[in-house]
Amino acid sequence: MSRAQIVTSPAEAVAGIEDGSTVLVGGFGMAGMPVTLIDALIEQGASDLTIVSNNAGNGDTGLAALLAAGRVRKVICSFPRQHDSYVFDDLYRSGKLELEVVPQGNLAERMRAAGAGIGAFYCPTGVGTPLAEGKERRTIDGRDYVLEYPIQGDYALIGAQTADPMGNLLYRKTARNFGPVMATAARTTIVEVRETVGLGEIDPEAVVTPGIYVDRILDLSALASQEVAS
Amino acid sequence: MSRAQIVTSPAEAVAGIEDGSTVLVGGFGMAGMPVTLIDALIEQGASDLTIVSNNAGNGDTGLAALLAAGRVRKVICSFPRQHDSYVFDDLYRSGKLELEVVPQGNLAERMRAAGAGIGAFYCPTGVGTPLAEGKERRTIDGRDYVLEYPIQGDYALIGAQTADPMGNLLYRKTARNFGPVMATAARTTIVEVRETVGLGEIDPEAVVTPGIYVDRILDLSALASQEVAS
Amino acid sequence: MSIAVAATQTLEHLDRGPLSKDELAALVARDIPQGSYVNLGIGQPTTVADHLSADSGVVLHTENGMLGMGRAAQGDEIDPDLINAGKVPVTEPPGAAYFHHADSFAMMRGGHLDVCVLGAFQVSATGDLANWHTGAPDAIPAVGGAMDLAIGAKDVFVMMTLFAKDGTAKLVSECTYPLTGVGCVSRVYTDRALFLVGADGATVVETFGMSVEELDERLDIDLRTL
Amino acid sequence: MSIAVAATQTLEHLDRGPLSKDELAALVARDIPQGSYVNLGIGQPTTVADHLSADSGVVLHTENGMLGMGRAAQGDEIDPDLINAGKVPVTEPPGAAYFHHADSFAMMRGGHLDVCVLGAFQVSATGDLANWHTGAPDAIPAVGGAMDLAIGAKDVFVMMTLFAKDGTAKLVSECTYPLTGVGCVSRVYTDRALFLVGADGATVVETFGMSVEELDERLDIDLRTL
Repeated sequence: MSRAQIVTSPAEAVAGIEDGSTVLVGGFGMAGMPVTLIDALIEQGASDLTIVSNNAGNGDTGLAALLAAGRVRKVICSFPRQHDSYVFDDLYRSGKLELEVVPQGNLAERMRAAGAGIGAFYCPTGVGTPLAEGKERRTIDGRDYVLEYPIQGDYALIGAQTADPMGNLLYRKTARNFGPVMATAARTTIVEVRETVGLGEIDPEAVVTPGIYVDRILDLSALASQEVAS
Repeated sequence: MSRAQIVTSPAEAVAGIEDGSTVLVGGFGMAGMPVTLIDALIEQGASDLTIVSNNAGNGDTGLAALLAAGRVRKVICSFPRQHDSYVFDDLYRSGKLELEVVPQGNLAERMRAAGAGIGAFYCPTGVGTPLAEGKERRTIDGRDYVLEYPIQGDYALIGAQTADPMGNLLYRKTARNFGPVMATAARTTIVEVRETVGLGEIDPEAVVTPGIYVDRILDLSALASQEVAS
Repeated sequence: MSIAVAATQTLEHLDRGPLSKDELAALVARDIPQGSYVNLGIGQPTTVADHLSADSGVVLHTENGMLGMGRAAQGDEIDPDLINAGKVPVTEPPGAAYFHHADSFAMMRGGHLDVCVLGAFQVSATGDLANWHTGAPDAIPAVGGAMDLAIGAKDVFVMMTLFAKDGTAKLVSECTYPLTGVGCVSRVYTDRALFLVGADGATVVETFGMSVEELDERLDIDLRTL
Repeated sequence: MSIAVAATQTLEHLDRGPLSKDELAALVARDIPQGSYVNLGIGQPTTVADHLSADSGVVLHTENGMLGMGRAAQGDEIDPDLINAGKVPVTEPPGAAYFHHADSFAMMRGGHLDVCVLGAFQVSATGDLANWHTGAPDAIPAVGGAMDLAIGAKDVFVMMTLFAKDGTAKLVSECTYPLTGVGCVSRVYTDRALFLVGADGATVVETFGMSVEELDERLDIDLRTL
């Protein structure tokens, strides 16, 4: 029923993503960025999307290309402005894109809350700053907090290193970043991995994302073999 | 300054635990139970303690012995009553011990909140039950939640499998349980491990508790060698 | 509730007596969809595992930090570091994963498990569950993971006898025992009948050695049929 | 603030000019206690690492999920999967640990880091920090981890020039730029002086090429000395 499914094409991986969906997109800079899945999403054509990601695209590829294609209604991120975020910058300045800026740790914790069934949490980050304006505030044990709500995704697109047939995932170095959190926070989690291994080949002690959080797996190495073969 | 310190005796491991401290004690049943550290705490003599642990002691050893020695003022746990929890049962029934029963997941999440700097969180567990009586309640997006506060420890006593000189920890199978959470939630975390390994011998991808959460490490295998030698 | 019922009409099995414990466990197992993530509560619910075929692809969760839990360990397999929520030694099949308690209960509370099977003292027609405390004034309260399990899974199945030893019904209009969770149960599997419960009340799906009419007489709730 | 100041009396170094960037980084490094867990913000704070000796035992945290981060990677060491918060490739020394973003920011927000070193546009005498936004109406807001870093560490050190290019002081009675955090900074390291800041206001610890009296004239805050 909910067991992870190994898909054989990028199109199959992103099939069914509806217009208006909230899509969590992994990666910090290029590390962990699910480039193949983002390209497939552009191809797939879903529009009016809310994208939740740390950044808002670089250059003309990946998220920037998705933005440039006019598919995104709103971006929720911590750091949209970068030296090459011109696609985002133009859309934002011309009022074609809604932006919610969230401190990076709150972005992670709000997705964690969604995945963990927490209704809201009092967070000390941003108290007294413009980003806390209009938010409920409370003093607990002498410290000030603002109330933060979960960010739940309809879909998560993430990159990982290794998957097994149970959907258990390993990541690699700092490419781990948002992946494990987003995997818990979306109704459907779609992962591109660099390799798949056999059952029992991942050490149960070392699993970072247990398979219960993974719905579809696209094996990039298998894809590369297909391309060579065709 | 705050780097983990390898101690050579159980007495050194628990040195300085003050009367009135809140002590988080790992383990689920006997799995992950820091038996040597608990025995050392009994020897050390600190009293008027608040103990936070899943259970409240079995038979006459470990936590039960600490309770029997009259050192504990209050127990915060999810499941005190067991077939052999007679020490706890007697003390509780005779009014010598305060008890706060917390659903197991709330126990874990409240300690996680303490470690993660979260001031409080809205939790769906226990809504409408006697354990939510007197707690603040809120409906968020149509679901009911109660407000839960962090449980911060002065000390955590936990068991783990392996430590390296940085204090990074690995656990073994379901003996992991509360250890990683308690390590984050205490001002001073004291760990008994079955083995220590050299720097670089733990895979950075597989670290469960990063060394920043570990203050004192007691190597049970070194202890056993000492005993053989003496 | 997210699992649909296959039956289109209430079935009365009147050619037989009540279900045995083993038959009840088999009935629950029958209704767990292939590939589900499932938590089996301690005690009787644990026996459901014996009726899940190897090719069911069902993955068991134990709240003390493991997904893909194996069967009870025997002989040399017993490892004190590898136990289930009932503190019984279990095995580690290939593909398992370990995690800590906060992650384990986040998995549960976050609604990621498909089915949780629990025992009960009482269940109300609207799905309230009482299974942690008899309410006896001298009882030492102990909740464990019961309240987390009750509210976590997409479907919470209760398995119990329909009547207590004194003959009183355990499926009730309102629980008299202290609650574990409100409106959280979706199905009640008993030796006498299988019920759907929830906001719309109780519906009989199947009976065993008892007619719907007899059930209606012995239960103090409005019963519907499919 | 948890790190004590060694100096018992305010020192005026009048026989020299202001600190160079390199000297400033060395000064910050001098004050980081042995074995501390430290996060160095992107930009100038990163250069503090060059002044931490190998035997300092300082462990670097990067908020994108690593403890025990190594120096900048060079040549063949460059691995796109191994970067710091500034997206610069770094190395993995023995004893490092990786974790995900929620765990990384829990580590920070939970107060487990000893020191965080940040740049700033402005700092107030009471420790308010402004370092994420100039307040320009057409600027695209982008906060990254700045607000998390500001409130997370036991000690937050700011390093900056004391005066902006137009000569206005950046240590102020009240920040005019949008805040990153309130009362979060404990020390301000500048080319002209080192200050303690906090609820009690600003105290001059050391000056470089400027007397306390001159500082007092150029800053619009009450200055105390040790």
